[in-house]
Amino acid sequence: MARDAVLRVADLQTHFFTFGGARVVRAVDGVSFTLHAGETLGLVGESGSGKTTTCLSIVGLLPRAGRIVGGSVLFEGADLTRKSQRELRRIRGRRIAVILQDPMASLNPLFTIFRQVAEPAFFHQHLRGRSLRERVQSLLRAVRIPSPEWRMREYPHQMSGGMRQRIVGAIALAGGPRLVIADEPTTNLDVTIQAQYLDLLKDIQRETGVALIFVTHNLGIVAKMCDRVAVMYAGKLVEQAPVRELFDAPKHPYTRALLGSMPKLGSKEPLYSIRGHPPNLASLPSGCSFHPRCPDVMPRCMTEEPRDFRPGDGSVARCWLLDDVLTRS
Amino acid sequence: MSQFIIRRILYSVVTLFILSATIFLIVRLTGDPVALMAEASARPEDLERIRHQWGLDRSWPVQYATFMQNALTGELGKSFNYRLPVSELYFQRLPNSLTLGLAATLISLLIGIPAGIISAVKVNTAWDNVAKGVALLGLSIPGFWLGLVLILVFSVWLRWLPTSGSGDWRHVVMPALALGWYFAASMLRLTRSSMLEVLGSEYIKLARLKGLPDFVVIAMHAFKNALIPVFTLAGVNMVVMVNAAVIIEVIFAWPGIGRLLYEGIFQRDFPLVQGVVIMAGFMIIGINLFVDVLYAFIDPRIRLSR
Amino acid sequence: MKRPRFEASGLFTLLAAALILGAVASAAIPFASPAGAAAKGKLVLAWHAGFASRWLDPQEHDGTATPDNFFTAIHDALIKNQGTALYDYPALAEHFSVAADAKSATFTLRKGVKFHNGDPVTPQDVKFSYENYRGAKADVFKKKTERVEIVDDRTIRFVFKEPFLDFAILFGTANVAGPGWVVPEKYYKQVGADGFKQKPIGAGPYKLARHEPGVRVEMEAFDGYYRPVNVKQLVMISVPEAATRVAMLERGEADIVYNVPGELITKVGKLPGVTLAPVLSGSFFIEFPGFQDPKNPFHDKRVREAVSLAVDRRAMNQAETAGMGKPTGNWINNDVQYAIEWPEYPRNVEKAKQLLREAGYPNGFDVDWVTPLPTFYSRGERLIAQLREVGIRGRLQTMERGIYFQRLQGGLKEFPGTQIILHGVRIAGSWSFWYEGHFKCGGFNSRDRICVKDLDGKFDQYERSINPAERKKLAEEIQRGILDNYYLVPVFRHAFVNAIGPRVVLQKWQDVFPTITTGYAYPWEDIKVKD
Amino acid sequence: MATIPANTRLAARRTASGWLGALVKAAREAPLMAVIILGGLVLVALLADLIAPYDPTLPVKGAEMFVPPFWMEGGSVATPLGTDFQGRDILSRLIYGARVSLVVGLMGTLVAGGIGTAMGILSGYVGGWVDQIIMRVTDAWLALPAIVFAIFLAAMVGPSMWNIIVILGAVYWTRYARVIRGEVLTLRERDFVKLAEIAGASKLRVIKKHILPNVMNTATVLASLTVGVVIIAEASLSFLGVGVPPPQPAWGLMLSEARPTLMAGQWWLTVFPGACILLIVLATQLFGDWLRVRLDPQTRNL
Repeated sequence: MARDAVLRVADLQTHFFTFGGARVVRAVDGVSFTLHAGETLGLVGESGSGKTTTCLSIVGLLPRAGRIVGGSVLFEGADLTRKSQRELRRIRGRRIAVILQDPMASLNPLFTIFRQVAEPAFFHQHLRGRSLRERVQSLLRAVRIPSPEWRMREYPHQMSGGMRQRIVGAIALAGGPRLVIADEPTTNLDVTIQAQYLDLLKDIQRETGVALIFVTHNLGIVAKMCDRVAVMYAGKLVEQAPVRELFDAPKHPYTRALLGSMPKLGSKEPLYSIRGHPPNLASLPSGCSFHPRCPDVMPRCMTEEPRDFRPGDGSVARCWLLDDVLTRS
Repeated sequence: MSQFIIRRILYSVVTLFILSATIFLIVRLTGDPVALMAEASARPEDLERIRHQWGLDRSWPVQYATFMQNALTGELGKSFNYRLPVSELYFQRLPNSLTLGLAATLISLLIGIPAGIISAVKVNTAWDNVAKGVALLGLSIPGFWLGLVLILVFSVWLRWLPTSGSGDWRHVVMPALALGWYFAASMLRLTRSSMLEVLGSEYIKLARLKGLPDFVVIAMHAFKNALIPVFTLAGVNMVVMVNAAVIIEVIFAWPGIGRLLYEGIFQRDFPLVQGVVIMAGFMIIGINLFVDVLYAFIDPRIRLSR
Repeated sequence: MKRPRFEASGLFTLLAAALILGAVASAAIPFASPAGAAAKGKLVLAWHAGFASRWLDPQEHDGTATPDNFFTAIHDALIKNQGTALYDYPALAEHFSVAADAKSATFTLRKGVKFHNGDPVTPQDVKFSYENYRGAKADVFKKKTERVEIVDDRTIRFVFKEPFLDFAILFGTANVAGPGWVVPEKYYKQVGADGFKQKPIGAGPYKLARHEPGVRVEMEAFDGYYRPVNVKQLVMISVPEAATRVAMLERGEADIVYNVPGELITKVGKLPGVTLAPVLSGSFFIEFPGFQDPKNPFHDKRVREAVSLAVDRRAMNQAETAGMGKPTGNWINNDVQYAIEWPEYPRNVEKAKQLLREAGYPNGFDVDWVTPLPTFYSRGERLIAQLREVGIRGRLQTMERGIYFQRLQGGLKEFPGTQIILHGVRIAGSWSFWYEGHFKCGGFNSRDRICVKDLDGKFDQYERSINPAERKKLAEEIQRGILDNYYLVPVFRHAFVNAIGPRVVLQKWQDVFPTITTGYAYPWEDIKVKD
Repeated sequence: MATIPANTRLAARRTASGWLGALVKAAREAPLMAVIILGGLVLVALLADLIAPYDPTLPVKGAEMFVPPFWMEGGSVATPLGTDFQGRDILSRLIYGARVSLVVGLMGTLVAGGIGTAMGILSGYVGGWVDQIIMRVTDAWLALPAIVFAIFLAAMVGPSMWNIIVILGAVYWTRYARVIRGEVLTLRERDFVKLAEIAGASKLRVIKKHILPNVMNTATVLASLTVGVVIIAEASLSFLGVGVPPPQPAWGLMLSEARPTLMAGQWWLTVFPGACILLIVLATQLFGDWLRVRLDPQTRNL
């Protein structure tokens, strides 16, 4: 690819140890993908598939019981999993920023907007006084907040959900990041605000050339926002492809099922719903984790874990079906 | 804001009315003061003389009416025992009680809050367990036992501190510790749980994702939010410490309000008991108001909504 | 030794002032007061109770034992109880005489006696103090006094309507009544009764320096006093907790500690340089409320005697006051007028059981309640244990102090069924105050619980009689009547144990507690402190 | 939970640290310590008549006063923990004292909890002027000293253990009412309560069916914390002379009666009752902590 790779995740494994290590949950089990500047990767999957854990592993902020037990995260030529907390802190908020899901809770109710937006610039760029105020005002204008010099003196509870998510967006940009991870930023917004917010992210990406990981379970958004899509199931990356290929020719049965369960305008077909329920990550089924719910399940799926197959159109899928297709053609 | 103030004043009036009625009634039911005031070889007519002298021969409603009437004008009646206006006695002792109350509150805050924060941040580690142990100890030792042990160790054996009485700062140390220790434990527990809740919140996660140093995240973001319930408890504790420190005051011969009330009750000094309890009522209202104003100062959401 | 009078006229004070300035500038020698040995040093007294400001004003003496501490410190009386004198120690009055027919009493004031504010003590002050007095026994004085005559600038005569035989005792005993304690009329009227209680002025050895009501009273030696005052600063602090008082003693923060509790007597006794002062104090005795009713088991004299035989007075004394009290014969203390001596009652469990069998109670009987004087519950419990040995089974009833006194004044209806009261009291002055308060029908405490008609009759005769010999005979007859019939069963005189720290100068504890009619450490002026 | 940042590539490792952590974990899983102590105390209280060597209210025949515990010089095995200032056996008094303290602790909490919960629900759910009155009473009674109540009741009815229970209940119900009211205020807004009201349920039925069950776990957690407080309050009342009347053995009374001996070096007379109080309060607190986490994470902030 002409553009250089901003982030290269190779075989990332993150496990949770609870009850003194007796119970191990393999939340992320060998995830690999690459992200280039200006590119948007959609990370899709049901809740509990490991999407958020992957993001947290990248920035090194796992919950108490979480541990990265394998793989590497290369970012700007360094493996983040090797770095200490002190070093990671200089990267978080400055080189990598995160936008969280719930705008109502992401902002500290007791601090003014100015203070919360200014903090990354204050701590990372060491801006003070007038230059800091100007920086904050420019950020707020970038996220299209009207009359920023007034609004920045107000408090979070004086703003709507949409406005707050834009503030969170401004905070993300404050450090001048190369990579922004947006963890379902629009789930809590109502539809009209959602569309505005997505356009905003698109504009910002275009202006700053920042790489974007967009975590969602809404395939409609993926179609609109993302260049590439990665589908996760039970901690594994089951399929990864450019947006067009994924929607036109989904390779993995789970991806097909996801697309099938998306209501299309005007179509009368019954919605497809995947039978069974998501697997227990502490005791995954043998072989391919999806096999108990897979409509095209084969005996092989039950015993042998599939490996990645590259059918050649830029997509990668981890399913034995592809193995047959390849050999047949 | 004015609507808020009017409502608070109305509340205070009702609270004071209930308080004054209750204490007026209960004190009179504890017995007849004249029996205690008259000398061993008094005769019935002596009792009548004393009863008349203090207006105790009038019916209760009449006595209550005059009591409330005077109370409104700030005159709380004259103590049987001290023959001094109750307000004068009260304000003579108030500084001592406030010193002790503040010192004990300070101790409870200085021990309770930091320990609470540490045990919240380092939850389920050795620190947390030590803090929880200290909290349990605090809640299970009666104040007077701790007081006497302190006197025995620091005053009689080590001779560092004076045993009792009031004077310079050295007199306050032990009583404040004996009084504050119990409240430090409850402060610790509340701070810990309040901090745990705040540290689990999204905005703390975002603050960390901003790459802010741990100190800023905990001390600025988390602590300020955790402070609100802590202040409520501190406010209530403060009132209790000033007015109900009778046991510590008796042990350390501290000239506070608690002792004044304690002696007043046993000697059936009606005006004194009523006056001190009413003033305690005022103090509660004052501190509740102060805490509410503090809320508005800390939490912008409250400031605008009232 | 009479101290030289220092008649400071105007000129002389100016000269003295110049002298002081010169002295201070040169060698800072402490300015020796004109009197002999200058008062020096400080004495701290830790009290067991809070002070009531009304105790600083003898005009409203409440008849209890505690205010005499302050009267003897700040005020002075014409005659008072001091040392072994029960009531007639000459103080402000150089000498006094009671008329043969006891219808008048004449007092001559000491020359040059002054109040703390410099005003001289005049007969007019004495007259005012007497007529304005409204404390304990005020009605007795008013009823019996015709008028108060001021004979000359140093002599006062009290003229009575009828022979007033008890006048001297009532007038001169600090812990009974206060008309004899002289207050400055001009100042008293100027500040009013309540103002006086906050800043009292008297003619006593100490003048008030600082007063924290109920907590602390600081006094300084009054150099105009007619006797030498040794300690410069006298400080009284109220320390309700006994353990703290002992700690103060150990640490040298207090020089004299009132009321050391039973458990600590032995330990305090062993402290280096500390002397115990076990002052014989209140007398504890058993009362059988409503024993006149035939159905009441105590109606039978043999049962009452059995109770007396069952009580182990020595064990009670040893356990409660480390043996420093005195198992008593007579329930009336021997330091009051006409009190008779009575041998200690024997203890004989077998005879007690035998008496109970004769009275028809072979296996004893149940007593509804045994009620001790509040906070002395341990004595109640010991009495119950001792009575149980002879088959009298009782249960302890405790009450809060105020309620106890209220119940006593409520009379028999407050003590239904079979009850025992272990009461304790100390009254000074005359035996008749004991009888009138605690035995006579309608008395302040006894009310209708005892009511022995013939003895009450004799007592009325005693009250009416004006012949001292007849009164003495009647007094002894009545007391013997009570003790022979076991109407009351004396137990023991408990010791009000005080402790004296190493800084106080003394050979024996009686040097600091010389006054036999009280448990307190006055006269204050005589106490010396090592510097 | 607090986020401890992950560190570099690590093999799986135990999270708890050392034996202390394990102990706490065990205590947190099932309140072993609390159950043992409380169970033991209840057993001792029930079997007091059997296991106590002497009658607690009477001096031991032939025993001196202030006999030290048996392992100390002068002590005797007949009175293992020594005798008090009346020559009574301390061990027997502690055993019977367990009964009194448990009853005072539990019944006091029950009274306080009962009134408090009722008042809390009433003021929280019914609201309006009822709420105002109750809240004002709780404000007012915060200023009323417990001693006044104690003497008032002792005057009216004569001192007894039940007085103390009523008094402690009267003093501590206000703290209960405040917490329960806060709980009910949030519950009232919840959908299932709204739905019940819309479905035409009477206020009483809503309270019985919906409010009460939800409030119960907060009430029980608060109860476990209040038991300790009530027992210490009883000791304080005894100190002021208006507690459980002698000769009934109660730990609080034993402790306050023996306080001068602390100065006299006979430490055991105060240490044993003090330790028992410490034990029972410790057990109830631990039980409370376990209950709080077990029942409802929301009550964590109690």
